[in-house]
Amino acid sequence: MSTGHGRGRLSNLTPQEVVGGLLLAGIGILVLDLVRLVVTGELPLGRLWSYTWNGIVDSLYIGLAAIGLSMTYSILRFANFSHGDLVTTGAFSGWTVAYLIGGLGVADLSSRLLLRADGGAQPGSVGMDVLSAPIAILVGLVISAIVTILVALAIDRLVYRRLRDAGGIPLLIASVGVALALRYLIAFVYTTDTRIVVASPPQPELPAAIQSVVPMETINLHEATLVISALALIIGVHLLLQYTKLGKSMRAMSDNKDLALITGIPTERVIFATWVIGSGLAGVAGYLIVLDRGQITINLGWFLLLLIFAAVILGGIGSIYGALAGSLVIGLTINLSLVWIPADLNEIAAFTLMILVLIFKPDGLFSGVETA
Amino acid sequence: MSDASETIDELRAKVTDNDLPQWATDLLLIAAFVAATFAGFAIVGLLTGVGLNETVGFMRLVTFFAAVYALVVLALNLHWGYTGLFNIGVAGFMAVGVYTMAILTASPDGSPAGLGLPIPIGVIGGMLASGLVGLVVSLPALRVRADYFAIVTLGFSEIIRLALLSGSLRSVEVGGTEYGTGGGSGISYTPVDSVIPWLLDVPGIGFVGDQFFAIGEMAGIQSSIIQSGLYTGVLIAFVVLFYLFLTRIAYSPFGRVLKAIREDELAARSLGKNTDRMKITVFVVGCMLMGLAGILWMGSQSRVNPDSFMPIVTFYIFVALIVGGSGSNTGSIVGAFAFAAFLWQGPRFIRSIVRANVDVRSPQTVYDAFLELASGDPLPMLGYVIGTLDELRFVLVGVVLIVLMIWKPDGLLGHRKELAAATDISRRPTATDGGETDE
Amino acid sequence: LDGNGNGNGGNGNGGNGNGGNGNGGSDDPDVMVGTLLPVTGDLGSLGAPIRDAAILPGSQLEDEGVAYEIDIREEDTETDPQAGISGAQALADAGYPSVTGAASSAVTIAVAEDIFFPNEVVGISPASTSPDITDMDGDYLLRTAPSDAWQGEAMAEIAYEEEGAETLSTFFLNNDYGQGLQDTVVENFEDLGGEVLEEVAFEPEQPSYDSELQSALADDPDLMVIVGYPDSGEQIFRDYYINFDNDHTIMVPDGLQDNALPGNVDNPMSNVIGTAPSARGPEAETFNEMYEDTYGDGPGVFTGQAYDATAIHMLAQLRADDLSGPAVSAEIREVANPGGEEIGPSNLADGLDMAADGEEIQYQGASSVTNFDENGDMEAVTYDLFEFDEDGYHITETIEFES
Amino acid sequence: MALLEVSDLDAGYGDLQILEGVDLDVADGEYVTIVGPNGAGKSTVMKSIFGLTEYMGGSIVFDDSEIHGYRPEDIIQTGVGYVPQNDNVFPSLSVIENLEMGAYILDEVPEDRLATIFDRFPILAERRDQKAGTMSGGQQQMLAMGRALMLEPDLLMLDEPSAGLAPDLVEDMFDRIDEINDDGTAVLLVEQNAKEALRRCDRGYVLVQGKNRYEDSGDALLADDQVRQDFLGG
Amino acid sequence: MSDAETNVGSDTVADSSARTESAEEVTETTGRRTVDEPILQVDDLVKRFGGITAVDGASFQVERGTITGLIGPNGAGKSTTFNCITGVYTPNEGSVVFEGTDITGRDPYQVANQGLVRTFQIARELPEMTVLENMMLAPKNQLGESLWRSVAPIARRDVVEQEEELRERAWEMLEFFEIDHLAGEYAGNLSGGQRKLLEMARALLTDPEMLLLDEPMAGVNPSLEKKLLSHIHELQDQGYTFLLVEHDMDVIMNHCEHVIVMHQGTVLAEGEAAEIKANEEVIEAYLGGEV
Ligand SMILES: Nc1ncnc2c1ncn2[C@@H]1O[C@H](COP(=O)(O)OP(=O)(O)OP(=O)(O)O)[C@@H](O)[C@H]1O
Ligand SMILES: Nc1ncnc2c1ncn2[C@@H]1O[C@H](COP(=O)(O)OP(=O)(O)OP(=O)(O)O)[C@@H](O)[C@H]1O
Ligand SMILES: [Mg+2]
Ligand SMILES: [Mg+2]
Repeated sequence: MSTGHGRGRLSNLTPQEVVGGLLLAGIGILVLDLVRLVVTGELPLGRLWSYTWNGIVDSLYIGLAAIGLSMTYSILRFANFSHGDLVTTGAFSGWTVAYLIGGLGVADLSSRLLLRADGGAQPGSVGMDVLSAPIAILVGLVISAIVTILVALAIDRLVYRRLRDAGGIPLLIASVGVALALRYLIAFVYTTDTRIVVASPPQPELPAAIQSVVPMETINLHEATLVISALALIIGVHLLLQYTKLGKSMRAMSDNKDLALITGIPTERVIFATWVIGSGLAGVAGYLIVLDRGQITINLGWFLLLLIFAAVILGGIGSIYGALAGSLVIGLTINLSLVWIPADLNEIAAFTLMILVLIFKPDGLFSGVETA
Repeated sequence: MSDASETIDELRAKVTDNDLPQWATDLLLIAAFVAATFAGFAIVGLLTGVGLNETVGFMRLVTFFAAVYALVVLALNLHWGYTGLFNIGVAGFMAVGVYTMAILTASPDGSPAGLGLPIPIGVIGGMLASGLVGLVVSLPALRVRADYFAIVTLGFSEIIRLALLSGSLRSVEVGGTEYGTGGGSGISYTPVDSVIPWLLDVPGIGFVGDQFFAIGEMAGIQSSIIQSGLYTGVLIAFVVLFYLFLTRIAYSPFGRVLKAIREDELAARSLGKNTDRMKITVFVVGCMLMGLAGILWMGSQSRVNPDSFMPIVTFYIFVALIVGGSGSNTGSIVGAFAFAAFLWQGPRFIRSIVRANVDVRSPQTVYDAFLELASGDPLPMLGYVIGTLDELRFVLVGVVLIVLMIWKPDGLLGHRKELAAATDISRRPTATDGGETDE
Repeated sequence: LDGNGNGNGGNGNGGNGNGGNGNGGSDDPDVMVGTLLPVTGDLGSLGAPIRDAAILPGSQLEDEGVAYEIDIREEDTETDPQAGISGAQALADAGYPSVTGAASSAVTIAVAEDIFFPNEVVGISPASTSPDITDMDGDYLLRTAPSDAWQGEAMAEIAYEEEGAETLSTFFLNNDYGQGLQDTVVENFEDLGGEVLEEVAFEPEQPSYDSELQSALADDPDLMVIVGYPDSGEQIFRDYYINFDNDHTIMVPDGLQDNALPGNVDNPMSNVIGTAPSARGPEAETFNEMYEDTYGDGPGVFTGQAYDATAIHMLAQLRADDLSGPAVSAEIREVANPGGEEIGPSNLADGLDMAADGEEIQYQGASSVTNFDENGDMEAVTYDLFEFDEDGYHITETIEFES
Repeated sequence: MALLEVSDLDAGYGDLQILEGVDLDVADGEYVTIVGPNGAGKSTVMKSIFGLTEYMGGSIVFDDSEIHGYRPEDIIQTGVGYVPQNDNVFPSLSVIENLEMGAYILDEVPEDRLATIFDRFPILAERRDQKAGTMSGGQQQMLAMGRALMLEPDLLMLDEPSAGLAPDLVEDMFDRIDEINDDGTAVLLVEQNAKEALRRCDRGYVLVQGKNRYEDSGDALLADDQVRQDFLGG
Repeated sequence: MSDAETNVGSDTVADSSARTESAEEVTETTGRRTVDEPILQVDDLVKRFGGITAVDGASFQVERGTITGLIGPNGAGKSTTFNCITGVYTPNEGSVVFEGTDITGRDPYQVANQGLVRTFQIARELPEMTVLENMMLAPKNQLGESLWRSVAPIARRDVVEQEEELRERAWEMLEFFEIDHLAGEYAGNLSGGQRKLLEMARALLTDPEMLLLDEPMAGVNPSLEKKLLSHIHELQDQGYTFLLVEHDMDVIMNHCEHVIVMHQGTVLAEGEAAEIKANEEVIEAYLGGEV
């Protein structure tokens, strides 16, 4: 495929600059309007805070998934359309284990094993919240990562390894095949029903000290779990890539795989590590999303995928910090846009922003910033 | 799948023995492939007791889907197969065509209301709107890097779908009438296949149509099948038109530049080709064809809603294109047919066979099915599998994609040498042909 | 979980004594009814019991050993118009003149326009309540479910008079059912003198409804009406209980009458009340027992209506003695509307014989007396008023309507 | 005693055989050059030693062990450094990171070697934090060589290090190679700049169409009229 | 934009013999024109990438009908200059005048249509198209490059007719380069040297006035190199003009009438090959101690 690349014509700077200028002007106007709305009291501060908080929560799980997508994108050199279904895999496997443990002796084996495919084992009766079943939920979290990693490695062995040198498009198409097969195998076992698997989150009151800083009275413990786990993982990945040879060898591999090979970098081991980190984070993301939303469905990851792609592209492919920044932009956009537009248009706002940014900066916001 | 590919190879060997022009051998190839497949289905269906009407109805449905897929796949082949534009927003362009047609033809008293224009105007309007949206999309999309192009087109198609779905555009009051997209419930309109009864009233055509009904009645085939079969016939006529149009493009200097853009755009530019303009032209033309294909597809229903344009639809079309082999119009049609017959409707036919022979009832969950299986009764498991066939079908599609990519990335028709020129350039003309040049 | 071919083979049915049925062939069925109901999708959890009820007359008569070859074939609409149309097409192609279905109004309308009307197939919907259906061809599209024109009125009255609400917001599914019902609620509530603050539509099966709920509740209405189906409803109520104080009165229609709802939401939902067409026909008891004997669980919403629809199809077909849509259509009101021997679930087998002999009968069903007006709507209905607690819903009151 | 001994090597790409029975050896500390026309298989020989081609027969013995079938990282471990013909630096890594990659298989970056390399190529020390991709062609060649030297290999294989360099840089490059060889590292060099290479080396091979054609000391090859005529452009 | 496609006075369907005649005409009449009017005139060209100034005020001209060499150290800005001339990059400053027309900042296709055609350092063949398809792509003003003409029933007849003529010209050109036996082969299957030949043949089929060749001899073995050079001289005799970038001093010194030396983005020296060889500055900057 050779679309539009290699043109290198820079005479088209002008329309780009125009779009860029308009974009910046637009953002400026929106910020001013936001200030006006807050000052005039049309937008209560509490509402603004809740949009922002939701934006941060959304960007964290998008970010977890985006790191992995960005890594496989730059190291294996293809847009992995099955990444969303790794997210789904993590959600189903993790919660199955959480149910198996948490519902021991409370509910039927079949309801627990199939995550309520038969409608039994209602989340409240099984006690699926972080206070009633902390161990079960923690084990589920770990298992979601492990199972997703195993699934991703198996897929790599069966499919992607045979296509290592085939180029981006055949790999992309194969990944669509993987996405379909994986998602509907999950559906075969768990059915296509959307269902709630998490009990109501405990919402204790926040200590007064915190209440004086943020306009929140109670804290949703499930959201808090999500935020803390996600931040911990992101920092962990950062440290791992910054202070081990792994980060550098990943960058080396994304630069030039053959050279990496003759430099003595064990490329297959780097690919292995890429899948482990990328799919592990994706699996955990899926698990945490369900913890926050309560609802599980086989389309969980697939519907999220375009947002994840938008985040990765906004940030510039290959840079995990870019991917995180892109996730923040996307997360905040879909929530803060609610100040001006109805909720059913917020994803349109995110995609439009992605396209505008690409016109303005065709390599993404943070191109040139490196992986780790 | 490999069976199908062997069959195709054999068929090709048979039909290319003689000295017909390539398009003729290609048509023979397609016809032979379709006939062989249908004969297979008929034999299997009747032997296993599926029943005449169900078998014929199934074939009608396969033909319908093969035709509508062929239309979109041919359009996509222009984008991707020839020009290398990895457009994964096909569903969005179809949506624009269908919705425009719907708004133009819907009754002015409906809710949401339409303009009540005649169907042909709706069809043309829908095509123009798809082309226009294609033009708007092409301007930013052709500017970005290759792998971003795909995501941008996908993003656009989602923007279109979400906008159609949104409550904000559900109904817009203009001069006391509620126009709009109808949100999630969609919009109803005069279906395109209402031309069939009208056609049947035209004396000559009506007579031919009556013969079909008469034959159907004699054979004991439901008139509903004949009725919808006639519309499928119209679709096939459109497939032929698309094919001729696109084949002309393929065998022309224009098609040659498109191929060059796919292979190396800078090289083409450096040879003096205005590739930007041609890319925009071909993108817009492809989008118009996608719009038309969408209209003919959804147009056989009287209502459309945004759920018909989920991104997955685009991927089905890609699967069909890849199965046939991208870059070849003949391959596109073969791929569309193979997709419709084997991947899309085939599993449902298997369900009919099983239902006709075994009394299976699906247990509620796979767990129950396993329990019964463990206790020695395989029927519930069979029931569960048959019951979840729609899901398993996607697994099949996925596996076929993977297998094709690994073992046969060029699709069923393989890597064909279709030379892009308006004249035969496979051999040097003999000296007498070359007489017009003064050597 | 797709529809399952049941009774297709029809092995156990033995004798075809009455050759009266022009088809003659020994294996040709005397009764052919298709069911077109959602077993998956948004309505899947409500649809499966409805489907079970719709095929119940078949297995009941088979058990009773009637002398007719009965062919009931199931198709799943997946709560999706597209899938519904292909299911209906398959039924029409296979020659079924009668269809029990569909359930969701959106699917029913699409299927009727694209398949029932052009192919002259008689459809009786057991669960579609959209007022829009009233205006469609009453010969080929009828329903044993009542129009929401009444339910909207009932809800508005209860909200304004019994609950004393002066302001109201609606939160409704973005499809025919949601839009249709919310329009009549709003109209009636305003006629009564109440004020409607917000009308917010929502999409099915979204990951979160926080922001939509925010805008619906922005002006703090006295009461909120939520119109939807359980799959989305679970998430809506979950989000509601997490993010809002549960001090609003919420009112729901039949679509959310689901015993599993409070458990799935993990909240007793004690601030939620609802209305639903009741299934208090003359033979409701018989039906309920029969249903429970066959399937173990108690019947659910619209199950009685589904049983009645299939039974009426059967009677009409035998009375018409012709398995063609127009012939069946002409007999529907003959067997259902007043006049003649009363037939119900308890004596359905006798009813078949009487119908085949052309005698005057009137079917009096499980859900109601099933009298169709010229639009194909019920002439009279009753509504149940229900409340939720942690175990599900329980009925508190019944209201009657007559056109 | 030869350090590297390739005998009767057959190798190629896919089904396509390029090398037919190639023999070649390099003694400890020796400086050996391979010349030959385009497509003769010179690069293929080097890639085959590193196991990057389709092996079809023959043996490759390094330091008394048969290394055919080793993974690249193990071959590096046994003491072979390799600078390929094209694309031989990691463009988005800095100079220092490129060098660190050279020592990937060690647990720690050997600071003393780094210092030696900086001594030899001062420009690398000066530009230690510059992205390799933004260095000039000549600087990139030095960096590539430096990376290969990080493990102090016993044998350094260089594939056309002077290609694409301007004439003054070519001279410089040859001087560096001499220095490395003088420090005791054996060098196997492929060059299109054949005259210069043969002038400086101990021994040379002429490879034609995947087969050995001539083998002799560098000066002798230079003096051979036939060789001059056919391969050195007269 | 589209109007710019019409090019200056070149007859599309002129076959190569006609070409020879017109070329002779040019040589006859240009005895005068070569002096006052160079075919290509580059003035004060500047091209910056971020902080790097790749080309820094380069000026030179190329005379009609000559073979001119462009040499210089790595990073001197030779390829960038080529890219600025052919429209791949837009120069920040300066102008490029070709045949009396200012072509600064034009798009590559416009430049090519003016009669200034280039080849690439790494051959850019179109791999999944046959050699003959590659060739047939090249000619300018093909009627069939308009969509409607290719499709419309009657208009297509002209297209077919023109295609037959083009096919003949393409065959002749392939014969000239002795690769006609490869006509049906996919270009991607050619050897490196054959690709170079194909690219040059293809460029010639556009009927250019002048060819820019970027390292045409790099990686080409000596016997093929000899053949290519003799082709280039033959074409020069037909009236074509050549500007070539080359690191091989033998080629530059023995085959170029005129040599331009670039250094750090500017023109360091210019003149006859022998003069350049003796120029101290050039030796210092480029040739090193050698030669
Ligand atoms: N990856 C590959 N796949 C297939 N054939 C290849 C590949 N690499 C090289 N070849 C072929 O192998 C032969 C030898 O190539 P090689 O690179 O070894 O030549 P060389 O002697 O190094 O030439 P040069 O002096 O041009 O670098 C050539 O005919 C080349 O086309
Ligand atoms: N796209 C670009 N972005 C940034 N810098 C560039 C770009 N292209 C070229 N340069 C820089 O401009 C300078 C001139 O490069 P150019 O390719 O023109 O050199 P050259 O004379 O062709 O050298 P060589 O003989 O090595 O090919 C170099 O320093 C190069 O790094
Ligand atoms: Mg080489
Ligand atoms: Mg260069």
